[in-house]
Amino acid sequence: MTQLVWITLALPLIGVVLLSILGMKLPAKGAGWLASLIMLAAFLCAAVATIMLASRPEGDRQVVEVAWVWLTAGDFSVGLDLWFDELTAVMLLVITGIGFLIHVYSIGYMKDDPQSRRFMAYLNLFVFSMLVLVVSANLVLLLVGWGLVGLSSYLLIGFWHNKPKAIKAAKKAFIMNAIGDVGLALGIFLLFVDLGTVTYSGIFAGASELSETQASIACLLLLVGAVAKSAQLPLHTWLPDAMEGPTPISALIHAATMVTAGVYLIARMNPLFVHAPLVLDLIVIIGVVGLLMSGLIAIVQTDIKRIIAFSTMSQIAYMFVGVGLMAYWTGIFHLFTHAFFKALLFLGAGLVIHALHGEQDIRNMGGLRKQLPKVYFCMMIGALALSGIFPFSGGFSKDAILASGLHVDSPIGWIAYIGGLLGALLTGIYTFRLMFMVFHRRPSPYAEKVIPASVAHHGEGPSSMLWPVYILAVGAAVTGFLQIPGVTHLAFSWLDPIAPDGMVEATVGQDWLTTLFGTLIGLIGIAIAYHLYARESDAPERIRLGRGRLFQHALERRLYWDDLYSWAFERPAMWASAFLSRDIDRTAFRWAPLDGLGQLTAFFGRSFTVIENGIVRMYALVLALGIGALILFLLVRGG
Amino acid sequence: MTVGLPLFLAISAILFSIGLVGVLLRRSPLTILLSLEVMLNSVNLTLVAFSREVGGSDGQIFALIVMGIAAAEVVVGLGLVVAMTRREMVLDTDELRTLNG
Amino acid sequence: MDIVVFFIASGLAIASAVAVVAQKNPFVSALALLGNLVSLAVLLLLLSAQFVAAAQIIVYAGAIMVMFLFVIAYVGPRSEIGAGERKPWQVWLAVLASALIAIEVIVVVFGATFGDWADLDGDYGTPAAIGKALMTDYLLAFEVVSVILFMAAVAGVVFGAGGRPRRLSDDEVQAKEAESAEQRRREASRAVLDATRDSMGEGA
Amino acid sequence: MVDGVLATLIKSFVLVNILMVFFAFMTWVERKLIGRFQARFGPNRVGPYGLLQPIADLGKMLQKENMIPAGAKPKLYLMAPWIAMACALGAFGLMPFGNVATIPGTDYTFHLYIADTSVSLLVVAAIGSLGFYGLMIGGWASSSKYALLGGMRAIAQLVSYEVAFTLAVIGVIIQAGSLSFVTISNAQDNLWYVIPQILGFLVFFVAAVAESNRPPFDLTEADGEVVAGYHTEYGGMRYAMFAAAEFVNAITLSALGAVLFFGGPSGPYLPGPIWMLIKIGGFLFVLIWIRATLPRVRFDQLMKLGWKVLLPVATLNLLLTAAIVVYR
Repeated sequence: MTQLVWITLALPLIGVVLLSILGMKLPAKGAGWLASLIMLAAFLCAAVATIMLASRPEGDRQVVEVAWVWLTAGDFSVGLDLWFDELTAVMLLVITGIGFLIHVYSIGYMKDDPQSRRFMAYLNLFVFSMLVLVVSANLVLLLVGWGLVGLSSYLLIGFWHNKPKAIKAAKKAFIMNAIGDVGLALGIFLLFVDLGTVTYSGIFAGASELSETQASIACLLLLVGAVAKSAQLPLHTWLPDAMEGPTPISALIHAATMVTAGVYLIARMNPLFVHAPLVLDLIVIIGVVGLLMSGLIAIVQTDIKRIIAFSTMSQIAYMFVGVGLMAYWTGIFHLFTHAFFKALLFLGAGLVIHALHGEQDIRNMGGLRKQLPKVYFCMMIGALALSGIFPFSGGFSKDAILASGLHVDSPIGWIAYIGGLLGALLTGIYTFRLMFMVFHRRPSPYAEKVIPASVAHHGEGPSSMLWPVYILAVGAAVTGFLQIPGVTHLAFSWLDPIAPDGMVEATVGQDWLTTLFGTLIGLIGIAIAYHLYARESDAPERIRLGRGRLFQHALERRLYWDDLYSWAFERPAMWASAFLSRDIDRTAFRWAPLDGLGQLTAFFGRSFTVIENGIVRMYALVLALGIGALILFLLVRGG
Repeated sequence: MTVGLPLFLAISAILFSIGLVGVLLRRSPLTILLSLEVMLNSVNLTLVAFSREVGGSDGQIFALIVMGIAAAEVVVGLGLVVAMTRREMVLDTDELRTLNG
Repeated sequence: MDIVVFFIASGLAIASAVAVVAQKNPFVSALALLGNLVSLAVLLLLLSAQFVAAAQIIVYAGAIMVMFLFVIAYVGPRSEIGAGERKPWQVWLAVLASALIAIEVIVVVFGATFGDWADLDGDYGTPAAIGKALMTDYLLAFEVVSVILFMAAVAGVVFGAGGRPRRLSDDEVQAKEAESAEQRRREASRAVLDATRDSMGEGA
Repeated sequence: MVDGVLATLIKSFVLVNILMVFFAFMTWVERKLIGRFQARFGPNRVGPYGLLQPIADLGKMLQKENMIPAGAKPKLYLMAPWIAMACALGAFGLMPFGNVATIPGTDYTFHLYIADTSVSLLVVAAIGSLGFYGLMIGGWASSSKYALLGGMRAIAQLVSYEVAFTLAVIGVIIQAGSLSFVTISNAQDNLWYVIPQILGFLVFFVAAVAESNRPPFDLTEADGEVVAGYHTEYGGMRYAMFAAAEFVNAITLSALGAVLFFGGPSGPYLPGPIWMLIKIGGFLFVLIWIRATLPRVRFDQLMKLGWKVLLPVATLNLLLTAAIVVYR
């Protein structure tokens, strides 16, 4: 079983090496298929490993294996350790499964890009990094994976490196992630100082000995890492900009896998977080604020991918709420379903963009329902799942989170519940604003001009792009059935063992009640969106220019977060460097005595050229004379 | 065996010095390389002589390794000479005194 | 017997070494070095190092010197540069340094006391003994030498290949041929034109 | 020095004379055979079946004027044929023709080889590689373009094929576990090495043809390109010495092939030397046959064959042999 996990881990790495070595020797399509097949093999390995894990008796599903110890210093030792349990299995399946579909999609998407081989190699590298992150059994190896996904994310956002905006976005993502990495690293240091170990098993065993303060600080630091990687408040600003990268990347990294690493981290470290209740409450609050804020911002965005990006933020905020309420399974469950429907939406958006020759502004779309019926159908499933409409998958997982809030029955629980329901309203509005503006409405002049020719040319898209979308649509529709309250119980019972201290699970009644509310509110949101955006209404424009002007402006500026960071960090740094270069460098170091230093150096340089004249024979002569003199000296002295 | 170790060492030293003179005085890279070979060979003789005195094969191994390295050195040196010829440069080490890189 | 062989061989070795250094023509220098190598091989045989002696001949004479001669023949008369034109103080210093080293070493070796020649095993100096040592105790050195040789070979190829005129691609060859064909055609037509003009001129 | 100085001297003298007669006779055989291959008669005027042709040739060679071309380096020019000749003869001295023989009528026994050292094969390789200096020096000292080109070709060819040649032979050494010819040939009493070492033998044979500058690898003296190669400027007996050296080299390589791959002097019924001669003769016949059959290769083809075919095959053979010997 563990062999299979090792193989799963190794396959993408082999892919990276192969693609890098073979490079241009491979045909572009061949490279794509090679990478995809590797991913398929990895997925199969992961699936078989999961089945084998499932066939073990419950309670014996946690496998730790040390391949070798690669770093030892005193009593600190880090090994290439593997941790395979129910949570890892879920992550492996999501990463390799969704990863495989997106690899296939990329073959079609990157068909015309001369550098598609490099893209495929990066994709494989990303998958490898993510796998390292989830299979590691100690925090250091996790940090390795953590950093590697940051790197591959950087490479992939900046894949079109002749686009200045993409480069900027890549740098932004990298810096934000680096802040998180620092937090995570500090947390690891602190845990090592407190507990003397970095392995999960050691930390879990020692967690109960920590004082609440110690645990809280450690968890807070880990939370910094999680927040940065998962694009939560206040380190969220990189995610919308990351949409400058190719769309498959948005789907794989910035929706399905990497950004959920924070949720994974918290769920994984739950035996530690249990001892820091304040941090857990903080997580819930971050989640609630984040989901409302990003939901609001999403309503005013006009770039199709950015809308989905803000929606991703808000959905991950839901997951944070779930894990913050100690209902870890709901967070992971939502992670699982979200991977399907969000990847679906992104890939669908990619198809739309593809059909419109790169146009991403939804105001330039409209009426695509008739020309792209398959894409419309699939995206509609995704949108319904995202809005949490029963019986699509998102409904079950999101309502499970909210029901947990109801079940906890504390102020925090109520905040989560009410905030989550409000978020559902926003979700319905922004999701269907997108759907209506893209697919319903009267077509914009641009769409009218471009679409017919485009559809006539290659239909709705190449089959390598369509099939992943179909499969994801099926997944988005049915994965919720894993946990139908009172009927099936798979998500909870599978994930229950990962939390030794127990998890929150709502009762069946609470669940159904929440589902009823959630669906109703989602439908209300859809109705509002229909009223405002499906018909040719001037209501949005009135709001934009009328009473909501200031609020609208604030939302369009994304609540001024970017401006805040610019004022707080960027401007002072620019000012300081300008001061240093203009006032210090140019004046202070140009003073005469300092210039004399340069002259002095030049003088010494010139005077040594007499000996260092480049004639090798002279060097050899001096060498020989030196040897002769040395031996003579030894002879005379030693006798 | 009536010839003593010192004789071998003395011959080796003389050969070494002759080679050294060649390296120091000649300007053609080819002749310098040839003189270097003389020096290397004299060292080989020393190594083998000491090996004989001790009765182990270590010195002979060293000599063999020196030969291998000498072959490598000659390959690079001759490659340089060929490259210089191709670029119509003068085959004179005294002219090769400016770095350009 | 041994002492006679020793003095003949060492005398030849020194004479040929002097020839290596003093000969103006590198080809002759190389041949002198060959003589030097063979004399040294004899000395090595005197030291019962059969394998090293054989390797000396095969490696040096069979490969290295052959390369030397090849390159010297390739370079041609240009290789004879650099025999004269040196300042006297350089000569004096060089000879002084070399003589100093030689005399010092001789003084040392004759002043020192060495043990007698060791009693030899039956397989001293045979390929078997050398091979065993090379493959056990000195395996790393052996591998390192092979890697260095490989790198040197690559370096030799890189150096040797530099400066060669670029080989034309097929397209360029075709273009060139087409161009010259065009030129020929033009010249031919001009010649015809000239001829006609001349004949017309004559006619007029 | 197996049998004492005197016996060695006598044996050397006999061997050299046999070789030279063999050479003279073989020129006749070669011309005759080539003639037959080409549907001609070959030499048939001097003596019965033209048998005395070599002697007539010798007389002609002796009468030629010995001259040194203008611009040549006289000492080296004169030295070159001797180097070639001496090395060719020297290499042959280590070939075994059998183990021990008794002079009929007496009980004086002697070995049927001049010397047997533990590194015979290395010595042959060493002397063989020295032989090429004769060619190179001859080519260079003549001060003639064609001679120089021939000499340089000889060197390039030598360097290319020496590697494959040595690697091919190492297979045999590994299997026999010795570098001594006597040991090697005795080790083949049951099975000739040509069967287990078939790859090695093929490489050896091709490389040997190339090393002896025989057609189709006689680029050093390809008359269409470099007139007569390194001996363009030689005439008379000096030319004859070059020719003899070349032929003796071919004989030496044949003998080497016979010893390494065909059991050397061993064989049923007949005495060792006869078997050895038969095997050498067989090799020489194949060489002549090849000369009559195959066209000369181009120089780049020669290099390609040496480096890209023979060397990998020889290495493969070496690895296989080593693996089998170790794991058997």
